[in-house]
Amino acid sequence: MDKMIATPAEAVADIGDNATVMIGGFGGSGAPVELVHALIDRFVKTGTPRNLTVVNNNAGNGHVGLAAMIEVGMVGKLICSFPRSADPRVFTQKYLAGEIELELVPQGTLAERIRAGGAGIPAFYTPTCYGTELANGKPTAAFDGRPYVQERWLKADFALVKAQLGDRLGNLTYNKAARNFGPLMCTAARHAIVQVSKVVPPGTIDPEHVITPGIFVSRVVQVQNPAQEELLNRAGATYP
Amino acid sequence: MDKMIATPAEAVADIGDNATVMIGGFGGSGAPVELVHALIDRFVKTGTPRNLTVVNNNAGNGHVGLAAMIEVGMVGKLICSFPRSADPRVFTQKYLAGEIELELVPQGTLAERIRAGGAGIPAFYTPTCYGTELANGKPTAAFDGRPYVQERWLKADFALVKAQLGDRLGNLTYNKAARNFGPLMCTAARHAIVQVSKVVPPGTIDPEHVITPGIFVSRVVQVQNPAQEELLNRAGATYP
Amino acid sequence: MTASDDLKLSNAQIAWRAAQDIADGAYVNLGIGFPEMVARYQPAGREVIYHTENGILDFGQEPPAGEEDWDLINAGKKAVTLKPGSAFFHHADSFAMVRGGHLDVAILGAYQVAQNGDLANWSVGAKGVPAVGGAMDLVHGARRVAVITEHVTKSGEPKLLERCTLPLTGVGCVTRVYTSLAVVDIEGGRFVLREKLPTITLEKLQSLTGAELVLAGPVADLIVPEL
Amino acid sequence: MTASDDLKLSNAQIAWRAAQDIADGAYVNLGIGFPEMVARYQPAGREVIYHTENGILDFGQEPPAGEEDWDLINAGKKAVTLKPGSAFFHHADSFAMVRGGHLDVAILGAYQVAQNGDLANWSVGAKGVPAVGGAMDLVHGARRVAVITEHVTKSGEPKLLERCTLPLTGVGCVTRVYTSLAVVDIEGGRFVLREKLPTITLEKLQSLTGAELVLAGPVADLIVPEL
Repeated sequence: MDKMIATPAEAVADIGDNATVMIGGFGGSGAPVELVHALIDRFVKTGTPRNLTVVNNNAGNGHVGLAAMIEVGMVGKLICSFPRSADPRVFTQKYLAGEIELELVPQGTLAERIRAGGAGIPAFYTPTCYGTELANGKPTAAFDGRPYVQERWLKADFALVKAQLGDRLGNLTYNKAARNFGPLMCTAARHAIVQVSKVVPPGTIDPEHVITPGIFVSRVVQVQNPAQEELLNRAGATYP
Repeated sequence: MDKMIATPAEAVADIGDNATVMIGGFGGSGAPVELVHALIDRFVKTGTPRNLTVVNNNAGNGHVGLAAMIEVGMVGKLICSFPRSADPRVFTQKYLAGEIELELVPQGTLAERIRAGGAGIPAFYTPTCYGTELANGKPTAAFDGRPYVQERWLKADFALVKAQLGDRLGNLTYNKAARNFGPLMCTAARHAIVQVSKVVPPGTIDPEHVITPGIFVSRVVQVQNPAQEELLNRAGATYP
Repeated sequence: MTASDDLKLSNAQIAWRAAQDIADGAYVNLGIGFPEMVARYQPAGREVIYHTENGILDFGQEPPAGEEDWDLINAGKKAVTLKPGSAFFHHADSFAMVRGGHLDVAILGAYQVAQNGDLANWSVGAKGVPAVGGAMDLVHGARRVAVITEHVTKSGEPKLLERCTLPLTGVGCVTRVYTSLAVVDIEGGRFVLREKLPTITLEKLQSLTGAELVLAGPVADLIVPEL
Repeated sequence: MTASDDLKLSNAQIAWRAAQDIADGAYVNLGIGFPEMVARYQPAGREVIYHTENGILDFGQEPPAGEEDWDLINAGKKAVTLKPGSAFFHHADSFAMVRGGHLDVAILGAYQVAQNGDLANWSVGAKGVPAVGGAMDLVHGARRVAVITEHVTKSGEPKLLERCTLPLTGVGCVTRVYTSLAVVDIEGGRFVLREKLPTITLEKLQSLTGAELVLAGPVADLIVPEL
């Protein structure tokens, strides 16, 4: 078994129109910039993939990464908790122009819905958002006298995730708080595509320290010295 | 903040009659033998705590640990998935005599119910046990055309857990497959009481390698060279 | 109707006051923005463990400029540092801490707070881009949910109300409000005044508040150092 | 009514046959007891990754006697070893792998299998102590749920039935049954015969089966080496 893919372009080559794509990261931390940019390259060249539904905590920042995906017009719908950033212009303009759909989800509910998708739990109850407009249309129920909202799992066709170490079996570690949504999204996507800073032989990662076991990962591509989205934005970078 | 407790006896001193106590371990692996025996000592000496509801994957083996708890008569009810073992006589006799109540829960549902208890999820849906007698009396619902059973969270007053390294803040690592239910039970109990093989200063455990963050832990007690339940049973040990 | 600046607490002073109520050994989440300031005023001798939704427990202050690690940030996306004993975890585990009732205190900002504990702090209505983040999780997770806020809006409207008029973040969740003028508890569906600036009269304070301030026991002077 | 021993496969041979269908790169869970035997007959050149519910991925065979680590066991509580690339995880993550559809194959034992895919393998009825373990989770998780079993009970009763009479483990979950006499797929609510021992007639096989064996395409000879 070898899940290694040579380049980001090959790793994302089969993501098709209308796919649901989870993209890891909390703001720039954990954002798989190279995978996202490879997908943008394909869209710019071929017009595909278009009308993607993207799941991310945020809505991109500046003009790189997810913001650039939105800017070139690949994204039809965004499922996120916090579509604000230091420079949220790209999403804001598309949203106010009615050119992109937004499903706003409380952050903990977003995380739990993704986990549920990966864990085979089609629905769960949470106190979060009960009595608010984000509960509109959702079933509610009381348990032990307290009211809760029913939330559904969230799954994806693909996940794009940034990790630190990876082996050919797909075992992963992450770097600090860049872990955030990565381990969850790997479980909830039919194909988890992971860029790692370094590929190591199986057994190098202590089995006690594996954060994402390989069973959740379909493809691993090495991207040494990956871009840090925050630094790209501070330098005023744009993509493509 | 210092969660260290000097002895197992002190660590379990306030577990009262009728309490719900989660006990870590899968069979003997991860069984917190010294904490359990400290609780038995108290019961033998004082008659308390009695009528405990115990949550464990199994029902004890031989005449030590959980089996010994059941044998001395402290346990009124057991919530478990697999009450069989190499030597299940203690539980079997009590159960067939109607002296102990059994709530049988599929293993993955047991794990998920405990996780839900710790994560503030009062109920969730699972395909597990749909159409079987273990679903009797439970609500069911269809999602995307497939039937599911609604399960409730499981919480406890106390958890008794065996870990490997621990610091005074309650950060923990585990040893190999002895991890099993420990991290979940720590989250679902009002007071998680943990025996560790070695106490280390905060910062010794790499923050990337912490399995149970201290927020889930109330008390840490060092038990160097803890007993391995499997070896006690192979030696024919009994307790008290 | 507005309280003039020399007759009210600065944001730093409100944060200082809120910090005094955080006990030694508490696990605390501070909302992004203004509430983050509370950590600066943690009383000496107390060990408080800060949680950030994006997956760190026990983080410390911001690093010196130029030494930021952008994979080591808080929920406000500001660079932070680690303390000995910190831990990383993924988002589902992080919100298990929140939703599961493991935090002792969450301190949040507010547009409006109602006397029944309802909080509105995420949306000012239909215009613009809505963004909620972790606020709706935090209000239903922490054992104690406190708000720090100006007592009135910039245009002088009360922020403590009989009922919120803006979209709710959570229902019946707030138990204490630290404002620029007072400390108010929410008990039994009413605002109970606990402390007020010595320089403001009860009548004046009531006139700046959109619901009855109940007196139930002594009202202490709200005394805060210059900061 | 029973098939004599020389006219049926041994448990090892049934396990061998099941092992041939496990593809290179598959993630597999083997039920405790008899199904664990499948791992012994993994064809050379294939890399198969075994999952055990108690929290290990990619474990290997049992260690030599005396070298057991009792914190390194499988779901059957037998000591195992690790392969390079293994991982530990807690029980909720382990059953997320199971329930979330991440396993390619689960191979379980059976008391009874029905032609609609129902499985009964956890309880023989009201007497004694019931025990379920992870079986009910496994049957609803793996992409392919296969059963290995004797074709008939010790007393000669069919185990492949129109409907199970024992308490169910799962509804409509089994897709292939490897027995001591045949390989049978479950398709469209019927048993479809794929392979049978060359030494048994179709009529005899049908007489040992509690539901119709449908022929849909060629029936291959079930040929298994001596083991």
